[in-house]
Order: sequence, then C-alpha cells, then structure tokens
Amino acid sequence: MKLIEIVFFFFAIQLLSSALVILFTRNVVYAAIALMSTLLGVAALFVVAGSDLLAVVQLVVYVGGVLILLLFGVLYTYRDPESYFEKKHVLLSIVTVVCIAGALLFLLSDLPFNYPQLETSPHDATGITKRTGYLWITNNLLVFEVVAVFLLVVLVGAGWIASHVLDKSKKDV
Amino acid sequence: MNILDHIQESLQYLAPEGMLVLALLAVLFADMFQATRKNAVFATLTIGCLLSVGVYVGYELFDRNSIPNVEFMSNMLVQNPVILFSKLLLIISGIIEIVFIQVYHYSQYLRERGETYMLFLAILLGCFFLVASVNLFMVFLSLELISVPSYMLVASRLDKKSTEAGMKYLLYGAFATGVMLFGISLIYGLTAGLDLFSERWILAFAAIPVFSKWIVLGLVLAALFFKTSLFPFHPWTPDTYEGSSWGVLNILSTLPKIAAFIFLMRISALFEGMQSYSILIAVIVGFSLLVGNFSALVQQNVRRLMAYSSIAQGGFIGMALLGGGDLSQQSLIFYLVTYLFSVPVALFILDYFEHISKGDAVNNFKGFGKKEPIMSIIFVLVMATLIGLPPTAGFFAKIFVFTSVWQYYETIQSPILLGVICVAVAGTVASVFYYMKVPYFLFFKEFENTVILTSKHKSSLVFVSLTMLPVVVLFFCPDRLMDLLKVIVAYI
Amino acid sequence: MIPIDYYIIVSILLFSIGSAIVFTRRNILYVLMGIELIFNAANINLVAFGQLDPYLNGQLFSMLIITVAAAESVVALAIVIVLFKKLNTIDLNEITQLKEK
Amino acid sequence: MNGLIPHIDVPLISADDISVLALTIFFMPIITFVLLFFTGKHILAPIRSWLATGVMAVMFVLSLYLHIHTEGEHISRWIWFEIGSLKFTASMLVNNYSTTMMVIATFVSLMVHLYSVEYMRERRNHSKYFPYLALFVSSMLGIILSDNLMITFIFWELVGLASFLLIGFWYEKDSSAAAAKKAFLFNKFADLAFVIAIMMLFANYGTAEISVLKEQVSITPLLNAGIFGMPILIGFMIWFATVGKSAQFPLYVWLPDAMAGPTPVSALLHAATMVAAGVFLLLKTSFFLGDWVGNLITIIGCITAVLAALQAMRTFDAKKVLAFSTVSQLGYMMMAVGVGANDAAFFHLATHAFFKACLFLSVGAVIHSMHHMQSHQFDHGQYKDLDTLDMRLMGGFRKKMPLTFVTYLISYAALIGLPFFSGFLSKDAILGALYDWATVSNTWTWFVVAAAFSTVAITAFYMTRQLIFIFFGEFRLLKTDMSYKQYFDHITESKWLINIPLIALATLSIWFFFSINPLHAQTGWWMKQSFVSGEHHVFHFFIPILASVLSIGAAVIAANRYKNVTVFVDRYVGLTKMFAQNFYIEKSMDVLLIRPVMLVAELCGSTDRWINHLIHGKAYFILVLAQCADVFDRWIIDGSVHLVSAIINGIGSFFRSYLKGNVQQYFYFTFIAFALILVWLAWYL
Amino acid sequence: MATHVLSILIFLPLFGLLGLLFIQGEDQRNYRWVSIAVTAAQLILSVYLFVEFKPEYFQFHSYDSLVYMEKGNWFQLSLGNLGILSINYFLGVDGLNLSMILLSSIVLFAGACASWNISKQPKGYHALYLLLCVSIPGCFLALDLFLFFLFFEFMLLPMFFLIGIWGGARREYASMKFFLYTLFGSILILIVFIVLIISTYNPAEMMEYVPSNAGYSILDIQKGIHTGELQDQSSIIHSLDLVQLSNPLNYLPTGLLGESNTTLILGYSIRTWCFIALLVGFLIKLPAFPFHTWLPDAHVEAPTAVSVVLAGILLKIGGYGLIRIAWPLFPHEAAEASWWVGLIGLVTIIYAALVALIQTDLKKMIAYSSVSHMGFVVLGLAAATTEGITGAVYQMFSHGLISALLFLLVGVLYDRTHDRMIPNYRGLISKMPAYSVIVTIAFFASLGLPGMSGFIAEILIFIGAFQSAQITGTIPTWMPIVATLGLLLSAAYYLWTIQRMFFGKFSTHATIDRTALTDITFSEKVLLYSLCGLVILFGLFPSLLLDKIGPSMEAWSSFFINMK
Repeated sequence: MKLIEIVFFFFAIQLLSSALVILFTRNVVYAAIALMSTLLGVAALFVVAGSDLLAVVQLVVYVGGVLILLLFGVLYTYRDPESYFEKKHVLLSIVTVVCIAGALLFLLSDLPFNYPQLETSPHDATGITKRTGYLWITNNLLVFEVVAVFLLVVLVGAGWIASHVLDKSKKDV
Repeated sequence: MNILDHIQESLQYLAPEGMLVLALLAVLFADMFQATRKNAVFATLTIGCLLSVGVYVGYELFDRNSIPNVEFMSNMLVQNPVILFSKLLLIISGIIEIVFIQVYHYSQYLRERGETYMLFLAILLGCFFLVASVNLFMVFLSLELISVPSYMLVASRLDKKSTEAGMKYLLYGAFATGVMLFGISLIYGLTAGLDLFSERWILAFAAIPVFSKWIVLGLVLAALFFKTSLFPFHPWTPDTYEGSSWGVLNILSTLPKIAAFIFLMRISALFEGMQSYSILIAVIVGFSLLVGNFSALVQQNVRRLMAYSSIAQGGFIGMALLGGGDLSQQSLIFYLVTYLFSVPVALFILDYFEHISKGDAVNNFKGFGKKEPIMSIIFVLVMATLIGLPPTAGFFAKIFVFTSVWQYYETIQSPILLGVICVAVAGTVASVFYYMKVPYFLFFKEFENTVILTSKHKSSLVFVSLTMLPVVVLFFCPDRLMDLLKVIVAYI
Repeated sequence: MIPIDYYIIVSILLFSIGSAIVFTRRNILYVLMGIELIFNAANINLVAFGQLDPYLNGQLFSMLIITVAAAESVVALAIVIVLFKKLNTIDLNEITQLKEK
Repeated sequence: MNGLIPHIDVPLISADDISVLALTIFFMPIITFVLLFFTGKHILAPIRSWLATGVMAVMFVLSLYLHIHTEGEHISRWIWFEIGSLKFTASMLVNNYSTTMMVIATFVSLMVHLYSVEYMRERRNHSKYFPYLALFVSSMLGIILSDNLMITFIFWELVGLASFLLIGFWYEKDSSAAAAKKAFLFNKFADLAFVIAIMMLFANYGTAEISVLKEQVSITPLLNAGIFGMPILIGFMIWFATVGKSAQFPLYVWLPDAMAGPTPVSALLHAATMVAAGVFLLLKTSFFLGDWVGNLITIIGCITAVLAALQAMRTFDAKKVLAFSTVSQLGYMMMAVGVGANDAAFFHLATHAFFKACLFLSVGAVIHSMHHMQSHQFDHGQYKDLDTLDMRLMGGFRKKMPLTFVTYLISYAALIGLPFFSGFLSKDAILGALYDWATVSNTWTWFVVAAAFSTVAITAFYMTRQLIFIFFGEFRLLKTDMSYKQYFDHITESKWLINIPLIALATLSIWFFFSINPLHAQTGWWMKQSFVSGEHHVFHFFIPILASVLSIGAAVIAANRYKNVTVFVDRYVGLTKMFAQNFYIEKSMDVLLIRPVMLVAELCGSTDRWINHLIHGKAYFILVLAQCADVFDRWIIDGSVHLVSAIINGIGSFFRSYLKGNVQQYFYFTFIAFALILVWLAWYL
Repeated sequence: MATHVLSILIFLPLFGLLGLLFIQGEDQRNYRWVSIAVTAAQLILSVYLFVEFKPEYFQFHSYDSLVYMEKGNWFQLSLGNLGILSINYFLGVDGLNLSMILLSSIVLFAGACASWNISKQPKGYHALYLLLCVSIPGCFLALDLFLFFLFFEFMLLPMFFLIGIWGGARREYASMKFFLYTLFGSILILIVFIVLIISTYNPAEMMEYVPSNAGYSILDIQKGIHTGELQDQSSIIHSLDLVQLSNPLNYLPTGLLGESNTTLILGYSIRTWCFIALLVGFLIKLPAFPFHTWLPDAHVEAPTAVSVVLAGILLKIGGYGLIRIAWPLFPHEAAEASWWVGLIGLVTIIYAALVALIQTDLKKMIAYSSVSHMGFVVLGLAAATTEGITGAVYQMFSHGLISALLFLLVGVLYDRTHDRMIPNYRGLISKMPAYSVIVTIAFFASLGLPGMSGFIAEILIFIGAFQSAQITGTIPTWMPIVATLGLLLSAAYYLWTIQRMFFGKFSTHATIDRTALTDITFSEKVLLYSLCGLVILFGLFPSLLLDKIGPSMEAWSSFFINMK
C-alpha cells in the first residue's frame, strides 16, 4: 500500500467517524467540534486529490466561516443546559445510513466513471492555483460575477432578517 | 478566438441581466439614502427597470432576423427566441407582482422596504439566468439565486408563522440543493462535463447504462422539482403558503415556476424521444396531480388550498413536458401565460378577502359575494381559468396540454401515460369542487361578518380586471398566441 | 493515484451520514450541519472527478458550492435566531405550528 | 317517403253552399262562447241569457232549413296543417244523417236554454253558465259535422271539457267537484282508445278521413288482415272510446254522479246529446265494426242495459233514477249498433233525446220548487240541509203542478214503451232487430234477447216507482218537518219559460212525429229516409205486444208495490243490496284501479327519493344522516359523507398524513418516495 | 343587418349589460326596464326571423338548408401530428332551431316581465338574467359544436347563481344539485365532442386552407383520405362544424369513430359509447328518468322567472341537443338504441306522472308534470318518423309556452302568500276567479286538451311513434299505446289539483294570510292571457309553426332513415 493510500484511508476514516459523531452525539458543541474535524478531513482528501487551493478555501470558508457561524448559532439559541442535549435515535439513524448508503452503493457500484483523461500528466500544485484563478476570470467569469451579486443580496437580506433581533422596539408577534 | 474578445462580444447579450443588476444596486443605494421609505421610489425604479428590460427584450424578440441562436460567456448561457420570450413572460409576471404589492395596502411592510425589491430583483435575475443557462454551473447558481432570496422573503414578515415557514422552506430547499449537488457531482463524473446542452455531453450521457442514468438525472432535477413543487418535493408548499404573506406567495408561485418549467422544457427538448425521461416525468407529474388535486379537495384553509392547487397546476403544466415536441412546448408556454395572469389575481383577491374577514378559512368568506360582487365575479372567472372552463384561456391551456400528452401517448402507447391522462382527467373533475368551494361560500352563504368594509379598492378592482383581461381575450384568439409560439419554439 | 471508486465510496458514506443527520436530529443546527456534510460529499466527488479535467470544472464547482453553502448558512442562521426569539426553541419537533389540521 | 304506409289520395274539396251554411251554424255558438266568456259579468244577466237563447233559436231554425235542403252528401275538405309533404286534413260532411242530428241537438239545446233562463235566474255564479252551454253545443256540432276522426276527437274532448265545467258548475258543492273530475277522468280513460284508434288509422291508412276510410274498407274488407288485424282493432278502439262517453258497462258509473250539475245540464248533456255522441260516432264509423267487435258491443250493451235498470230500481235520487235509465237506454242503442241495426239505434237515439230531456226537465221543475222551499227557509234564517233530489221527501206534486205531471207522464209512457208514444216505436225497432239477429246466430244470442225484454219490464217498474214517488201520495217531507208546510202550500205551476220546453218536448214524444202508424215505425217517414243503410226488418207482430204487456205488467206491479208505502228504510239484502251499491262497480274500480294507481304513485315517489339518494351515493348513509339539515355542506364541504368523497378523502389524507408540521418527516417522505420512484423507474426501464 | 341578424339577436343583451353597469342605486325599477327592453327587442327580432323564414325542402344539415347563415373562421390551431383544430363561428337557422328561437325569446320576455318584483340585489339579478339571454339563443343558433358547448356551459353559471342566490329556503342544495347534474352531463358531452374532433376532418376547410390541397375538390379530398393518399396527419383539419360532421364520409377511416375501427369496449363500439354519452348527457338536461331528480328541487327553490326559463327553455336544450346532434351524428347507433330510448321516454311519461300525482307542493307537481311531458319528446324522437319528430319539436315548443304559463301562475300565488302547498287551499275560485280561470286553461292546456298546442304535439308523437314500427322500425307499437296512459294520469293530477285547490268552499290553512289573496292584477292578466292566447293559437293553427318547420323535420327524418 502506498503512502498516499494510507493517508487517504486515514483521513477518510477520520472524517467519516467524525461525521458519525455528529450523528450520534447528544451535545451540540461536541457536534460542532466534530463537524470541524470532518471538514478538516475533507480538506485533507482535497489535498490528496491534488487540489491544495480548494483545501485552503475549505479551511478558510468552512472552518473559519460556517463553523464559527454555527457556533454563534449555538450560543444565540442557548435556552437552558438541557437544550444542548437531545434524545438520540440510534437505531433509526443506523437504519437510515445503511439504507441510503446501501442503495447508492448498489446503484452506483458498477458505473464506468468516465472522468476526463488527459494527455498530459496531472497538474502540479502551483499550476492548479494559477489555472484556477485564470479560469475564474475567463471562462467562468459570469459565474464569478453572479456569485458576487448573490453574496451581496444574501448580505443585505440576512441583515434585514437578523436586524429584527436587534430591533428592541418591535414586539414579538 | 481570444477569450477576452469572446467575453466582450458576449456582453451585448447580457444587457437585460445587466440592467437588472443595475436596478438592484440602484435600489440598494436608494434604500441607503432614503430617509422616509414612504414614497414609491423603489417601486418606480423597479418597474422602470422592468419596463425598459421588457422593451429591450421585446425589441430583440420581434426583430427576429437579428437573433442568432448563440451560446455565449464560454457556453454558460444561450440566447434564442424562446429564451427571450420567456424573459418577456418573466418581466410581465414581475411587473404584475410589483403592482400587486403596490396596490394593496396590507402588503405595507413589503412595499416600504427596499430589501423586498432587491430580493425580488435577485429572484428575477436568477430566473433570467435559469431560463438561459446551458451549463450546470449556471443552473445551480441561478437556482440558488432564486432560492435564497425566496427563503428570506418568506421569513420577512418576521412573525411566528412567517419565520417558521421560512425555516422550513430553507431546510427543505437546502436539502433539495444537497441532493441536486450530489447528483451533479455524479453526472460530472459520468459525463466528464457540466455543459449540459453540448453534443459531447449528450453523447456521453447516452453512454451511461440505463439502469442508473435516470437515477442521477433524477437527482439533478430534484432542485427543479423542488422549485416547481412537484411530487415528491412538494411538502414544503402548504406550510410555506400558510406562513408567508400573499405578496411573497405571488412571487414564489409564478417567477420560479415559469423559469423552472421553461428550463425543464428545454431539457425535455434535449431528451426528446427518449422514452425513459418521459416516464420519469410522467410518474412525477401523475403523482403531483394526484396529491395536489385530491389533497386540495379536503382543505378548509384557502392558503393551503391554493398551495395544493399550485402543486396540481404544476402537475398540469408538467404534463406538457412529456412529449417534448413542438406542440408540447407550445402548450407549456401557453399554459404558463394563462397561469401567470390568473394566479396573481386569485392570490390578490384571496388576500383581500382574508384581510376583510380576518381569517384564512373558507368559512370566513361567507356571503362576500354580495358585498363585493365584482371582485367575487372576477374570482369566479379566475377559478374557471384554473379549472379550465370557458370563457377563459385556461380552457385552451388544458386542451393543449391534454392534446400534447394524448399525441405522445399515441406514439409510444405507454400505459403510464394513459394513467397520467386518467389522473389528470380525474384531477380536473376534482378541481372543479375545490376551486368552486370559495365561490360557493362567497355567494351561497349568508354574510356573517360584522366588519364594515370600508376599504377604497378602486385600484384593486382595476388591477384585477386588467390582469384578468388577457386571459379572457386569449380565449377568443388562442390561435394568435399559438401561431406566435409555433414560430418561436422552432428555435429551441 | 487513489482509485476513483474510493472517493465515491467515501462520498456516498458521507452523504448518507449527512442525510441521516438531516432526517433524525431534531435540532436545527444539527440539520444544518447535516446539510453541510451533504454538500461536502458532493465536493469530494467533484474534486475527485475533476483531478484530470483540463478546465478544472470540478474544483471550480466545489469552490462555488463552498461559497454558496456559506451564504446559505448565513441566511439559515439569521432565520434561526429570529425563530428562536419568536418560539424560544429550535427543536424541529416543536416547530409544528404550520401543519395539516 | 312513407313507402310502408299505404298512400291514399285524399282530395281537397272546397265548401259548397250547404257546407257554408253548416259551418255558419257551427261557428255561431263559438262566437257566443267567446263573447259571453270574456265579457263575463260586465253585461246584465238577462241580456246574456237571452242572447244565448236567441242565438240558439236562430241556429235551430237554420238547422231545420239545412235539414230540409240537404240532399245527398256534401263533403268539404281543407288542409289543416302539413309537415313537409305530409298533409293533415280537416273535413266536414253534411248529409241527412248529420243534419237530423243537428236539428235534434239544436232543438233540445234551445229548449234547455229557454228552461235555463228561468231555472238559473236565481242561482248564483251563472255568468259562465251560458258560455259553457255554447261551448258544449259547438263541440257537439263539431262531432256531428266532422268527417275526420282527428277533428272529431278534438270536439269529443271539448265535449268532455264542457261537461266537466258544467258538472262542476256548483263547484262549492264537494259532490259536484268530485263528480266533474270523475266524469272527465272516466271519459279520458275511454278516450285513450280513441287516441289509439287514431294512431292505428294513420299507421294503416295514413288518414283519418271517415269518407275516405269508408271507401278503403269497401275495397279491402276488414277481415283481410285476420280477426285481430289492425282494422278490426280500430273498430274495437272506437267502440271503447264510446264506452266512456256513452256510458257503457263498466265505465257508466260517472253518469249518475254527473247529476250533481244543474238539472238543465243533465237534461242536455247527460240525457239528450252528449251521451248520444258516442252512439252517433259509432253509427258514423260502423263500417269498422266487424265480426267479434259487433258481438262484444251487443253483449256489453245488454249488460249495461240490465245492470243500469236494476240499479235504477233501488235509487232514491230523482235525477239518478233518470240517469240510470239513460244508461240503460244507451245499452239498447248499443245493442242495436252491435247487431247492425243502425237505423233502429239512430231512431231510438232521436226519440230518447226528446223524451229523456222532457223527463229531466219535468223532474227539474219539481226540484226547482223543492229548491224554492229550501231557499225560502234559508231566507227566514232556518237553513236546513235538505236533499232536494231525494224522492222519498217528495210526493203529491200531481195536484200542485199538473202541467208538469202531464208532460212527465207523456215522456214516461214514451220511455217505458207504451204504444202511441215514440219510445214504443224505437224500442220495437231495436227489439225486432235483436230478434232477427238472434234467429240467425247461435244459441247464446237468445240470452241477449231475453235480457233486452226483461229490461223493458224493469224499466217500466222503476219509472212507475218514480212516478208514484214524485207525483202521487202525500208530500212526505212534511212528515219529518212540518215547517215546510207553508211553503208547500204555495207551490204552483212553474213559470211559462219552464213550461214551454216541457210542452214542446212532450209533444215530440208522441208517435206521429216519427211515424203515422203508431205501432210500427218501419213505414214511417223517419225510417224511410235514405241516410240509414238498414235493410228492412221483417215485422214480428208478437214483439210489440210482448213488450207492451211486459211494461204494463211491471208498471202495475210497481204501482201496487209503492202506492201506499210512506216510510223507506235504507236496508237492503242480497241482490237488492248489490243494486243499491251499483253492483260494486265503483268499489271494485276503487280497489282494482284507483288505489293501485295511487299505491304505485306512492311507490314511484319513494323510488324517486331513493334514486335521489342512490345517485348521491348516500342511500347507505341516509338513516344515519336523516337529521342533517344541510346535506350539501356535509357532502362537499366536510367531505365525510359521500362515498366518493370518502375515497377522495382517503387519497387526500394519505398524501397529507405526513404533513404534521415536522419538516423532517417531509424529508423522509420525499426521500423515500423519490427513492421508490427512481428505483422503480430503473427497474421498469 | 340581415346578414348579421343572428349575431345581433344573440349579443343584444350584452349592450343591456353595459347599460346596467351605468345604472347605479338599489332602485329596482331601472334595472328591470333594461331586461324587459332587451328581451322585447330580442322577441321582435326573432319574430322578424320567424316571419321572414321561407321553408324549402333540402337535405338536413346542409349549408343550403340554413338561412341567415353566419360562418367565419374563429381560430385555427395547429396541434402537430394531431392535425389542425379549426373552430368556426357558425350560426344558422333551419326549421328546427327557428321554433326554439321563437320559443326562447317569448319565454325570456315573459321571464323578464316576471322578474318585475325582484328587490334583492336587482342589479346582479338582471345582469345574470341578461347573460342567460345571451347564452340561450346562442346555444340554439350555434352550429359549430364548440360554440354550442360554450353557450351550453354559459347557461349553467347564470342559472346556478340565479337559483343559488335568489332561490327559496334550500337554494344552496338545489343549485348545487342542478350544477352537479348538468356538469356531469356536460362532461359526457364534452368527451364526445373531443372524440368527434379528433376522429373527423373537414374537407371543405382542407380545400380552402391547406396549400398542398390547392386544386382539389371536396370529393378528391374525401377520396384521398379514404384511400390513404393524404397521409400527412398534421395537415388534416379537424373541426366541429355540424354540417361536415353529419356526413359519414368525413370520419377518418382509422380514427376512433372511423369505419375500420373495430375496437370494442365492453362489447360495444366506440361510436355506441359516444352515442350513449351524448344521450345521457342530454337526457340529464331534458330530464328523463332516472336522471330527473334535480329538476323538482331546482324548480321548487328557483325564483319564478328562473323556473319559467328553466322549464320553458332549458329543458328544451336537452331535446334540441338530441335532435340536432345525437341523432344526426350517430344515426345507426341511434336506430339501434331507439328501443331503449323509447322505453326511457315511456317510463318517464308514466313514472313522472305518477309521482306528480302524489305531490302536495304545487310547484313540484308541475315540475314533475314537466318531466312527464318531456318524456313525450323522447318518445317522438325514438320514433324518428316525420310525424314523431315534428311532434317532439312541437311538444318542446308548446311545453315551453305552457310550462312558462304554469310556473308564472304558481309564482302569482307564491308571491301573495308564500305558500304553495295544495292542501292549504280550498275553493280559490270564489276568492280569485280570474286567476282560477287562467289556471284551469293552463292545466287543460298541459293535459293535452285539443285546441291547445299540447294536443297537436302529443297526437303527432303518438301517430309518429305508432308508425315507426313500419317506417323506421325503431320502436314497437305497444309503446305509444302504453304511453297514452300518460294522458290519463296528467288529467288525473291536474283535475285532482283543481278539485282540491279551486273547488269547494273557500278556506285556507291557518298560516296563510287571507287578505293577501287578491285576484291577479291587470298587468299579470295581460301577460298570462297573452301566453294563453299563444297556446290556443298554436293549438288551433298548428300550420303557423309547422309550415315553417315541417320541411326541415321531414328532411331530418329522411336523413335519419337514409343514414341508419
């Protein structure tokens, strides 16, 4: 077994087990930490797949942004200690996981995944970063710009919604 | 060709979208510097923009000689008469919605917020992109551009019901997006591309084993089914309808649906003749008809009733996706035209009645027909449109849809299609009952409400009458529109 | 190079665990986490398939997903906070005001 | 086009002078009717009555003129309406036959009009009386003149209408209202046969023109199509139509009840003319009456004659006795028609019209004075319910009203068939015809003859009974109520307006108006007229003798039986009870016909409700939901009652069952449903 | 004007409707004059039509047989492989609908007069009434089935609201029942129309509009279709033009109703099923046993004018539809089913008369009598001989007048006392003599007294039905014989009613306000007497009507005999 495979399996097991922790833990804070672990694992898989830039983006945006947001959410929605804990549905969860995974594995097991074959060898790390940037402002320029508009709208809209929490003058309906 | 030249060349086709973005920014700035928020600056800006976009698109559309069927922006979008026509529909629908919010003073919180118009414009922008997109990048992005502002609009009334509805809508939408993304990732792996409409992609797709081809495609289409509230992605609809304000519902039930159906229509055209695709849609549509019509039948609450009705209507429109031929496309667009005029009127009048009666149960509407005769009669007319009764274009819409399915059934003789037709017929019969339920209460029950009706609603009457007018006029000359559509759909 | 199937298996497992979280956990925050996991499962696939794509569509797409997911989380959190203020709970079992009567 | 219907050429014939005159006579009462009906109360009663009477007098004179000047047949025929190439004609036939009948009808009508002027003067509500009479006369003339069975049917029904209106004239009396309905319905029932006859005529010949049909029948005899062929059945149907109007067994029960109308009406409609219309129609269409139909007519006529006569023996209502007697005499006429003695039948019809009208009017005069007593009593504030028709309360009028007594006596003699009176001649003709018929036919026919002869005796019996009851003895009302004494003492002969018709009609009941030979009519001018196609009967000398002996004998027995009886007990046993109960005909009709119909109607009504329930799918739930006031609300709004909506509800609730508000259940639902669809699809494809 | 007289006739009330919009206020006077003026104008127009109509013998359902024909292409829709759907604005008059137009304008006018006292929301009432005035003549004049169906449905809605809002105590129930029944019927009819449109073609229009057929004659095209030379499915023009549909050559040989289609559903061909669907659809409207139960309820609850229109005209549309559409389009099936149709007619006659016999509600009794009399129409239709069919049309006409009269009379009583129960009245003659006279006339007219229009109709039906065994072979002779019982029964219930309500000593039920029982007013008298006058006029001089309609009906019958 090559080293890269070992690394792959390690991180795969790590991210899956962290994911299972989210599924089974009763404490929402633990879950947030486990989510971080999962996201890290995914980032590692990105590295294994040769996308260093994406791994970095994953760390910055997900771990640095989404996760923090979720933690804020945990804090904001604190009601009492009990509210952090909830009843588990172990059996149901396991059944769900097994069913979905089984079905998908069964359906996709013998598919000829026809991923692009290149004449040249895989990109090196710097090449990918550069090319990513190039592609974003050329071929995928439209996507890039629309995402900008999208984020602007989300920003304004989320502000509108959330501002209600700060608005003391409004009464709860 | 140099990529920069290509981008520069593509920009000319992006003028409508650009104008929308500019309007969005203008509203943003106006909102920032507007102190009172009471006057109609936002609305004026938005409608002005929509009108100018409409004129532009209309000019492009009817100056047909100059329209090429081109893909631009590195094969992200495509420009052709069908898309221009759909954009025209979206603009008309958009104008109706903005006017809807303006006319009715109960939509005050929506009318006076700049954010409403921004989110609305974002949704419209998303719809514009969705109808034109030929690449999964843009499909995904435009769907998000539609969905996320929708979540916010639904939640925007910020009371218990509204936030709950927004939350559910969001969770459901995010889940549907997740399913779609997973499907996209698999499709990408299977076909090595995201450029949905390219010949290369079609060939690659055709090579996938039948056994799983439709599963992945189904996963990809999940978000579109979600947007069009087709079975089994419909459960959000009743709750969202119950929770949000009518002005928002109006946006939700028209713009995204039109865009998503046009896109689905293009997909259908892409897969024309592939029986398996039709069967997938047929099953989805058949169940939608079943669920929508029969659940609506037992509703007491007009909001939920309209929700199920919208599921059923989705089913009826979806029937036009089955064939994939010219007639199907014509009938789909025809149906959408009817739909986009009638649904706002229905929602508007229900909104009006609901506020008079202070309740959204059918029971509360007793005897309004005598107090508000014209409004009620127009409501009956709308309901007739939705049922598909003369003298409204709804009648022809239904006929065309049924004809297209029948025609397709004659070619492939699949029992499933026959089943769909049967369910649709049964559903049409059932729809008479639930659509006529409200008129029944309006006209045949004695007025019980003690509220004195003092609203000055001349403008409302003008709005509903004018919006209903095209539906009635279309009944008398359906061939004009059909002939136009025949020319247009040839470009798909 | 890692065989593509491994990625797919991992992604499928991640997808199913994410789905299970979405389906079974009652707290909205868990559900949001589950959705993030589903997105990540798609990302893994995309990146894996995109390794050899000259136009890097996979990577670009997953970058798009990450951005959009973040935006969605923002909106979700905004609504969650308002919701909590209104209903004093974020347990989905208790948020059942809108339903079939 | 009508390839299968024999196409018979029906030529159109324009009216000649005679026909125009007949038409004029026909239209006169119609104009009178319209005029009087619509002016109503706006003109004074005397003007009204005299106008009607005057018109009638003119009509009588014109009819007489017409009769004298008519020779041969005058047919006129027009198109009534046409459907494309199909023509429906209307036609009129004037010959001696019809003019004779016209003269009789107009004369009796004139007499009745005169009588009515006085009789109705003091009664209320008579603004419609004369118009109704005019309507009746015009319809009667229509029947007489029409040469088309469809047109005949129109007037046939109009006669029924007029009789309904006149019987129900005193609508406030319940018996009157009921009798009017009964008369119309019984006639209507028989008229159904007329309708069927018309259908058959059109299907068989394509026309209903009597003269055309007559030719056709002479070309292709009836029996060509077998004894149950349609032509024979047409005859049967026409006869059955007359069973109602001419009051034959078993439909004659309406006639006694019809006496609830004013007495002049009874005289005109139910004695002289309307009931004769049936016989007259049969005579006109006698060429259809072949084979078994003739025998049937004879037998039914015989039964009618006997039964009605028996009933008359046990009736105390003065007018009903006469009514039964009418029925009985109609039986005679029918028997004559049945045996083919059309001349005899028509003769009897004519004589009967006069003497029966006279009888009615005479009795009517008596009743009129009884009525006076009642209304005097009433004026003095002592209203008592007095049956002015009950013979048991009468008596002794011979001295009070001698003229009436004499006229009654003459017509009485005519009816029971005493020599030197018209009835003797006509009855003799019928009996002779019957005898001839019996000699050539089988043995059972002798029963008919025997019955006919015994009826002669019975007739004499009940008529004598009535004679004694009314005119002899003491005034029996005083035995129960002496308060009438003063009024009875004041009774005098009637006014001359009443007396003139009595005298005229009584005179016409004497033999010499019909035949110089008082014992045999065969040589009389009546029978010599060419219009009746009867062969000359052999004169049987014993028949008039036997008949006279029988009637005189029966009259003597009756006189002895009743001359000293002063108290009558309504107690009958055995056969006589049957007589009094109308032989249970009415009862059996009630049990066998009316009640079942009502029962079936009730059944249909409940079926209707059940159909209602069935179609609404709630037959099953109806017991549970009987209390629900508003079924619809439940049916469609609650959606919980209806069978269909239960199914719909089932589907609906299945698809709504997961929508309990928890969004995760939505996920589950979506995921499972979607997975199932996709997997099924993968499997299916 | 002469070229568009039919359109003017139909759409005249729309101007009245516009006028209504400009009148304000709750004062009913202004509104009712609009209705009366409009219906009077319609009446004048239709009388003009009637007088000007020159009957000639033509083939039934041919363009030659129609006068004042208005035919224009409304729209043509290309439906891909299904061909081109062509809908025409096609109006025309022949003897059949001439009588119906005359009838409907008379009855609508009478109804407008009877709406005199509507005080509840008069504007809405008269607006709906005017809509009815558009759709009823439209329905009778339309010769394109699409147009027909449009007007047919359009009748439903105003009627629904008129019963449902201005009706009696159980109006919701009645209106909903009416609506559901007729909706069910119209769905059946619609299905047949759809089948018709996809399985027929219109050679005349194909010659005119399809460029590739230039130079072909109609016969060429028919030949081409039948030999398979014209195979291009997308250039076949489908239309619902009745004249074209009546030609058996115009059915696509491979279509659903084509000759080579031998598909059997439950043992019957599709043509048979289509015929049955049409039959049931129109029998519901007529109504015939067992589909009649909506009628008594609707009548009892409806306001007077609506009852008048309902009984006077709407029922006739059922019969009209059968005569105009079901029989000519499916003659063979009709001939085969005639025995059963005749039986339905027979049962309807007897059954409804029996049920009428036991009714205690005067209006319900009359409603059932309507059902019974419409049974004669079915019987005459089943006979399909010239006399039978003419009788059927005449019966529709005369029953329209008579039932209008009867319901107006019930309305008179109900207006005064709000009570229609027969046992609650006695001896009305002495209190309301003029009213009683008219009631008696109406009752006798309805029971088929000769001299009134009903008699002509019934006798023609009987004659025709009896002959049919010989000519058309459709119904046996016992049916008309048994049907004569209907005459007896109708006499029975009418006379019984007269006896109970009008004869006897005057007395009323305690709940009835005796002072309200006044005799009819002058204006009522004028209206009622003029209807009586019409009934008698058409009873004495049937040629007034039969001269006009006779040739058409004869053509109808020979058409049927040739086609069956």
